[in-house]
Amino acid sequence: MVICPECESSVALAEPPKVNEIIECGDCSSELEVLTVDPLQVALAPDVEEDWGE
Amino acid sequence: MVICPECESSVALAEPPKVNEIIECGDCSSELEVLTVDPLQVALAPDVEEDWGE
Amino acid sequence: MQETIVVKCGGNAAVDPLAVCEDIAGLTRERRPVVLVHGGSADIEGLAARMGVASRRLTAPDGVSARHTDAETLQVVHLALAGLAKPRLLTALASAGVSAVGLTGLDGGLLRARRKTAHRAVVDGRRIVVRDDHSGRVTEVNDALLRTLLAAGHVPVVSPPAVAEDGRPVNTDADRAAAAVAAGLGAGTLVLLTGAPGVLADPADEGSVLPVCAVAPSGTPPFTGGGMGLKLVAAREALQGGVGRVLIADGRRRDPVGAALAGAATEVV
Amino acid sequence: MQETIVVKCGGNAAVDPLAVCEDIAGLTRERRPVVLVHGGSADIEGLAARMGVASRRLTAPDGVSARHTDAETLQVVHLALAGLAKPRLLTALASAGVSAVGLTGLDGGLLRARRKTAHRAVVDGRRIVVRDDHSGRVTEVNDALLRTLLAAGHVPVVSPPAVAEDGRPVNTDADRAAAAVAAGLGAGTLVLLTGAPGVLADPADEGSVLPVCAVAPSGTPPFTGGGMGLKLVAAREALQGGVGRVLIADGRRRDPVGAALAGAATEVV
Ligand SMILES: [Zn+2]
Ligand SMILES: [Zn+2]
Repeated sequence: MVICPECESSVALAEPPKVNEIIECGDCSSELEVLTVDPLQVALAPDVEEDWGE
Repeated sequence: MVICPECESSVALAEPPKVNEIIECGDCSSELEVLTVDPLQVALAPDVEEDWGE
Repeated sequence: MQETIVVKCGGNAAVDPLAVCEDIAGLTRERRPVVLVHGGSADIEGLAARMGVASRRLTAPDGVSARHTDAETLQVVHLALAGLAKPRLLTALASAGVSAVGLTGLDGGLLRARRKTAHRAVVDGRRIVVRDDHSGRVTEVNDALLRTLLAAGHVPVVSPPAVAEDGRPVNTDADRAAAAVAAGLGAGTLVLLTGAPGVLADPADEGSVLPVCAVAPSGTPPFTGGGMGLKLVAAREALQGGVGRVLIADGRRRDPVGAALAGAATEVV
Repeated sequence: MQETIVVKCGGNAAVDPLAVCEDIAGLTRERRPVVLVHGGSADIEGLAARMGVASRRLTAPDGVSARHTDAETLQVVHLALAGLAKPRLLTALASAGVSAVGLTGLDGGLLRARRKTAHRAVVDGRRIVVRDDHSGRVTEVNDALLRTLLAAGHVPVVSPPAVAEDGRPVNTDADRAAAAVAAGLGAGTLVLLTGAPGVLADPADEGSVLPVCAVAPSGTPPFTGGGMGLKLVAAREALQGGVGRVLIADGRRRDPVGAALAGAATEVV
């Protein structure tokens, strides 16, 4: 479990968590990126540009 | 044995002869290059430019 | 000076570079300024295999897969484009009597790009953020360098990589780079050569070439899938950048550029 | 326009390209036209090993050994110079604020060479004629292309290969290419950077640098063996081509070009 940096809810992760994995906060729908797994740290995932496969 | 194209003397070769090998005519000192070994053909070896290891 | 033509070839192994170079020679004899933009996916893949660099592809959340340009792949891309594809075109152009000058986006800051610092992919069913991708989108073209070379009678032969904000090289799509070059030069015509006779109404039927293909000003273009969707995006970017005419045409035939200019092509509007 | 400076670096892994590039940036800020010529033997050897291309050397009848540039080696040379060494220099120059444009001898016919169609070697004690060597000597420089780029404020970054009479690429010695470029431009100064503080009276003693080294107008230069003999041949060719001053200087130090211009060098006369 980690704390959503946006709304402070608890968010469950798949086991084992993976670096760079994206999880969604069930409460506020923020997308979070796993930055490190030991210790477990998350941050808001970066916005992604429109992308045509380049 | 081959015939020197410059002076028509007979020239002896090392055995077995090698393509691109250079031999010298004992009579006229021309340098001859082995072009083919079967049939055995020689021609005057090309002049070589001054060269500093380029 | 006459209207500039930008031709994009390569990437597709089916495109005959010699035929393209002969056509370009014909145009330069008429004093038309021409820029050739090229990719080289066959060279990239061949060299990667030879150097033992694994080709990695990533699948985006929408299912589209794209080359993952990690640091090692970027080096292979640079080697293959600057050291294999470009010399082959320069040699072909020279033998057709054209003075050609090869450039990548690094030369004189020719192609400046914004690096995609993060994008998304799906790996083993889990969504991840990819941060080691060395690719980006061209945001600026040093058209002054191209104009200098064109004015001196040379044909610039341009390819990725581009250079990012941090000064480091990044891979970029060659069709879209061609569009940016054409827009930067205010080119009259951009010809995108491909391994098909144009945009097909039915991808399985080469007889179904559309003479004209309209692309909406934004959003996913029609006929996506394969490389054509991206070509239409590039075409749209060129038109929005002020290029007079964008043609998608067959690079496999004789006289590929001449035929395209004469109408054997899909004009994107 | 101020007097042009041609700097040759690379080949020797000991030369620090970043320091060279910073010096060049300083010169361009003073509006001095500069051309950088480079080799890249470390890159060539590394890439050849990686691609599994055997480095072949030939021993000439006089005992001097030289790289045998067969077709496969020529491709590795082209790849390494255009795809590894050159982008590294372009990136370093750009980060020092210099607009640099990379060129090989193929660009605009920049370096035209006469291919050595045949030369001699000793293999297993027998003399042979070698005919598959893709190397040659620069006979002509397209200085107009260099002048166009210099006038537009760019630093041309030049390397082999050159282009032979038949339009195909050939490898050529980078020091002598630099001499030909300097002569073609009527350069004021040619600086040949190397992995020693200059020409040494005693090759084992770095303290024995000669301030001046006289080279006879023809024949084998003094201090042959290793790369220095060939550098002296290049220096002589530059002087005979009208270059004002030729300096052989230490590429390993900070401020390598500035120090050479200030006198820390061997001047060849
Ligand atoms: Zn939340
Ligand atoms: Zn004889």
